[in-house]
Amino acid sequence: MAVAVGTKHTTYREALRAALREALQRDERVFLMGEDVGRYGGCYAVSLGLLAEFGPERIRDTPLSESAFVGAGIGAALGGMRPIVEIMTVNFSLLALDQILNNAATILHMSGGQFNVPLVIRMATGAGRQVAAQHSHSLEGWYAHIPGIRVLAPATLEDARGMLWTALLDPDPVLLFEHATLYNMEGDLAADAGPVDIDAAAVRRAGTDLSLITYGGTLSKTLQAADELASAGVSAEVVDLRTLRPLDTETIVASVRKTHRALIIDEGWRSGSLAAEVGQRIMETAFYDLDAPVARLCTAEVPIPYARHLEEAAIPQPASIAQAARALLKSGG
Amino acid sequence: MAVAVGTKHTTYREALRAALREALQRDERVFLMGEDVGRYGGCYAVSLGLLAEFGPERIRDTPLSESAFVGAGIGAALGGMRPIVEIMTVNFSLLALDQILNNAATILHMSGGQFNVPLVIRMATGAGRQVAAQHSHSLEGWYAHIPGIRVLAPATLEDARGMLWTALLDPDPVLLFEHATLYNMEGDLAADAGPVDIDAAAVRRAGTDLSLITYGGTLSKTLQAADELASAGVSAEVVDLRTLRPLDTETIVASVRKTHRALIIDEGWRSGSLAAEVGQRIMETAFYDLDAPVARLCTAEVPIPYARHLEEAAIPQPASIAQAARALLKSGG
Amino acid sequence: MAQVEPAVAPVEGEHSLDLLRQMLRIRRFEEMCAELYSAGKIRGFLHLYIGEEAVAVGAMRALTPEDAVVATYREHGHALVRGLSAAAIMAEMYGKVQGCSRGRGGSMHLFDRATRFYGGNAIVGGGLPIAVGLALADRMQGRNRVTACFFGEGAVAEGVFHESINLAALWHLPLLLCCENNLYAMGTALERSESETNLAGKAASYRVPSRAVEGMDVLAVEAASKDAAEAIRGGGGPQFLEYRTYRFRPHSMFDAELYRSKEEIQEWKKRDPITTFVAAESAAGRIRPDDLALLEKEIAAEIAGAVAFAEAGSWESVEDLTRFVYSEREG
Amino acid sequence: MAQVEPAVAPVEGEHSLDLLRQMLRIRRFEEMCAELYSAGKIRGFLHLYIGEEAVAVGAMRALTPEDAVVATYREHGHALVRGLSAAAIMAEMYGKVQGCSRGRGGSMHLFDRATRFYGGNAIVGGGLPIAVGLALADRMQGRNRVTACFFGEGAVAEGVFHESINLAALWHLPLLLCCENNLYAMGTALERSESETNLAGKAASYRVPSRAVEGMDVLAVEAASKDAAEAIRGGGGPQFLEYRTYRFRPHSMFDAELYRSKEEIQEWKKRDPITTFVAAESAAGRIRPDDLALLEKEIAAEIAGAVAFAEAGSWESVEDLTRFVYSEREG
Ligand SMILES: Cc1ncc(C[n+]2csc(CCOP(=O)(O)OP(=O)(O)O)c2C)c(N)n1
Ligand SMILES: Cc1ncc(C[n+]2csc(CCOP(=O)(O)OP(=O)(O)O)c2C)c(N)n1
Ligand SMILES: [Mg+2]
Ligand SMILES: [Mg+2]
Repeated sequence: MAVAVGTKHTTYREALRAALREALQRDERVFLMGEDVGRYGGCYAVSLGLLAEFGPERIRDTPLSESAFVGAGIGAALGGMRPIVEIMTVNFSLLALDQILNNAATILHMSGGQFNVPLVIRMATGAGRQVAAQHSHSLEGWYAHIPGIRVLAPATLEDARGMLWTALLDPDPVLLFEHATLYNMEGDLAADAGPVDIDAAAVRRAGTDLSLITYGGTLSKTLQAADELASAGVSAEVVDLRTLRPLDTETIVASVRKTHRALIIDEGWRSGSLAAEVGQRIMETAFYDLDAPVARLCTAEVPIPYARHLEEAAIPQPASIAQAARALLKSGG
Repeated sequence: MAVAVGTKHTTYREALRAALREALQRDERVFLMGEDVGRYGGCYAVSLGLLAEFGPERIRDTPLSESAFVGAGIGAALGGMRPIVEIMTVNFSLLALDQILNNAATILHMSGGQFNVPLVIRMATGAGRQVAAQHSHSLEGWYAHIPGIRVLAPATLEDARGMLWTALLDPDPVLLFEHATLYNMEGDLAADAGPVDIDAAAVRRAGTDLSLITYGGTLSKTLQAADELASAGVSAEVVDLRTLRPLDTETIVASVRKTHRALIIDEGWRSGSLAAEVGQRIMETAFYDLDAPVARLCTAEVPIPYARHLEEAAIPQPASIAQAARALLKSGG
Repeated sequence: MAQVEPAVAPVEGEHSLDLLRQMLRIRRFEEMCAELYSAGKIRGFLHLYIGEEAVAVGAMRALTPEDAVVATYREHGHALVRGLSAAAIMAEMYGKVQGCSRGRGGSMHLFDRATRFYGGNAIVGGGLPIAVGLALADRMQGRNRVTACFFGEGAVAEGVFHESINLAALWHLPLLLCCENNLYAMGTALERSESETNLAGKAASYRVPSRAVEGMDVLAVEAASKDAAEAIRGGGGPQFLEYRTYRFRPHSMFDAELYRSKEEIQEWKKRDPITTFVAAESAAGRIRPDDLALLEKEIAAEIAGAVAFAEAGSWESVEDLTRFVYSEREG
Repeated sequence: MAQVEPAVAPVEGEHSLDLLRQMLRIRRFEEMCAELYSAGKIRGFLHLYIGEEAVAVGAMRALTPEDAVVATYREHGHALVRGLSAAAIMAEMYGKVQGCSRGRGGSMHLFDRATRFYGGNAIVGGGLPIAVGLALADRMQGRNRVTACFFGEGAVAEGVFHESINLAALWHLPLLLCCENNLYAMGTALERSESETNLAGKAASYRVPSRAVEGMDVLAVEAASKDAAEAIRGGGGPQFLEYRTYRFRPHSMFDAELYRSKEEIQEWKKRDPITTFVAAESAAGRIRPDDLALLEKEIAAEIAGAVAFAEAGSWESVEDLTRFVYSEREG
């Protein structure tokens, strides 16, 4: 990582845009394709301005045809391009899941190693904006189940800025999940911020009493909870998974070996959640280091409701995270 | 459950067909819809002969349009029918996943309880027939993640015969996963076999040394492994999950409390598997009863290859199950 | 003329007044929604139908209470005209338990069992196969009912449109496909979305009788929709109507409208379905000088009542969050 | 005439012999596959192309080595004609590591980088958007190449067909859509799958130049395919060809063929693309009496060699099971 040569105030959205611009400038094989990425400026305004800069061939608006334009991204990657396909949200990505699983993730192995698919797919995920049950899913855990792809969840300005280029250098499909509540996140970013590794989880806050393991949209909530716990004298370590597939088990387990207690916070539904995988891995790897069973705080198993108070009650919040952490500290020996 | 009044030799396929015939006879709102369920007789010959008996309106062949005919099943259910939709295999169900998740599973809650969807969807799942990477997925674990639906995995003749009618009595969507290697499974079935409960897991073999927890296509393999273990003096209990959502945690945990060791066998890919959920639940509920970390034996994280020896190596087998069981017995205190 | 008029006016006038009343109800209701959105009373996504009122108003007149309606996330107008109360809709947008979906759906997911209003679907094209299934259920149960499915022209690009219209045609189902062609899908103009922009022609390629209709003219919409519904009730199978209309407002409250010019919008506003209708009907004497004022008064009262109802409404208890994930069983 | 013939025969005769050779290679290769399936040497699903040979043989002649091919699970013929060796294909069906996909794909997933053969896709319609993307890549990189995508008529019902052909037309891509209409999708006859059974007409509704071609006549297929490919290379955008053909064998080895009559099959067999071609070309003197026997001998040897190669092949080591889930990086 570069040494900071001054910083500039920016947002998650701008960091993503800077990453897109850099990629389009560095490699002419790169192009962005998706619904309303061009004239509209992107449904979350991430690609705003790029059409004017790079033109309609490389900032390519598509019809509402998720299956075809994702599949076309696979074909274009096979044909030597470096497509970045934007799916507006993970909810709509289900329409393209056949292409992602049965083709993008499979062709390299099924062809005996002949055809790799250097495709990057970006999509928004998550709840928190009162857009109700068909626009609030957190299904990145499903994608983390698929062999043949890599799954990333940038939760910081650095990762929003840096993960894309590294993903484009990957010879295989990489999916980026951008939590929709993060686009307006502000902060300072090193002026020379650039590509980051996409292999390792990151300890965002060091602690000794328990490990809070999370990713994406719940990282900032978890850090808030850690602050709250700190003011009560509890030292919580916060681990940001960053890469949901392959999981960096080493970093996770190293933290748990230190704290002996782990709480996983995951905005996905509880049953069959990514949190279950992380918990099971901790048990498999560090069972005898645990002072208490690994705990989970996930989203209630309901379609996300529109009403604000119900939505807030459905998904993890700083208060519920802190509460679950305190309960975990009480449990076990 | 009825008392056996004699038995008859049958197959899993015939048991499913008998269940379909019973449903079509008992309730005229019931109809079967899917690709080649009629004239072809069903891609696995499950519905063979039903077209002649019930006619093309109720044994309804569809075009290759998974999204539309599954969605039409949802609409027909809303309209007062009791559709049974057959999707040839879980691999193709991805094309209909948007309809299943965003509509079938969601409309009741999202409409404030006004519109329930009494829909049954059947599909084949699993590997073991050398049909390679696009026809061998075990994705039922994904479906078990979805609130609003029930997920069943009949692994015995009784369940193949009995789960369908109970599913049809359910006011909400129920998915049935039939492992493709089971259709030819033979055995004796009570002549008066009928509907069975779809709430509880079943202990298929009682044991004291460890719990082997599985479902669907790997149940018989697991029972074989249990036999092998028995001949080596190991008493393995075998639990058949039967219902993948909602999971019957009670039965699972009761077994583990008795044996203090659990191995979960799951034909799904390891990361993000249903096995992870079962393991995490055991940890959450019975951590202090465990003599060793809960272990998993899952399918290798690869697209399933065609070559027989590679496919066999990729998925759980009696020998690998027994081996994992022995390793689990050695581990821990 | 002057002598004839009184004789005809009551009936004819009633009809005109009714069309106007419904269009105005939508317009004023949504103007209020926009205000309430700025005031933070309504949240999430809000898609306004303003400019397109003639479509929902004209099309709904072809339906009976037994018929079914499937709509999109831009469905306030359809819900209002179909018979959901402004109060129940407004309460829904407030997120109150008195809302038509208990406050769980919000603007995009209005549902109502009583009027067979099957939502409020926010996956583009997602309502189409459901409508096919509703029509199939009627056909299989021998009920002579029509299912009307509303969707935007953008949905035509989705594979599920293709699959659904083929299924409806193949099975000869009583389905009225109501395509609201407002020329844009968010910021994507039709010509950037379809190689063939004649949508009625596209639909005809499935052997579905299809027509393009002047969607800013409520009378034209009503007439075409009634013809189509009649043909369906006569056993003629599905029908497709392309209503040519225009969205006066941004796609949602987040849209900067970079993809179309102010001039284009102004041009279309000259064809405002309400003002043009008022002008024509007034000229024909079917709308009297004071009718409009009376209507406005009546509607303002209705909307004020709806807002009051929503304001007075209560939040669903958090304990009920998990209710209706599955049906509640007796015992 | 008699004098003229020798002069022309060499060239014309070569062309005819070549077409015949390719059709016979497919026929004999697949007859052998069927035997080997019964013998348990080939497993899984096996979809035979027998009866449809004229389509792959005629269509491939419109392509250059730089062009790309995307096919379905019924692709042995396409792979053979495209230039994959019978040995590599047979070894693949045996599951041997010497197979064109290392034995991992089997019959349904033949791949070959050298000939730009992108599989072997077993999800009906699944190859279409990939072909669109390959064509897009050529367009964006200024390469004048054609991508040919083969699919059955059953795939036309899938939403992805609709999305893909629209995208290709909208973006004017160099894509040759080769629809193999053999009248059935497994057991589902076209008229039970499509409200409009004129598939070329359907395709035209996307503004894609389309033609129905006599698919049992290899010369007609070749001519139509060359015309279409030429138009594409000329910058004319995508083209759609409906090849009318028939599958002589069951859908797969599990098919009881309850959905069609023996008579129907017999009727179609009278139009066998090979026997009819041999008859016509012999009458025209372009195929000589002993040509056929010589070809059969040559092909029998090729196939025997392929089987020997497959038999002698080795199994991929189980340690390599996880190779190529991800690309292998240097260092
Ligand atoms: C499958 C899917 N893709 C994308 C979206 C995001 N989206 C919501 S509305 C919309 C535009 C739809 O346009 P159209 O169908 O013409 O309806 P209109 O909004 O113009 O009434 C888009 C792209 C979605 N909701 N669903
Ligand atoms: C999406 C999907 N649905 C169903 C199947 C099962 N299936 C395999 S081949 C086939 C028939 C396809 O018919 P067609 O497209 O006409 O090709 P043909 O087999 O006649 O060459 C079906 C239904 C599949 N492979 N993929
Ligand atoms: Mg529109
Ligand atoms: Mg066919």
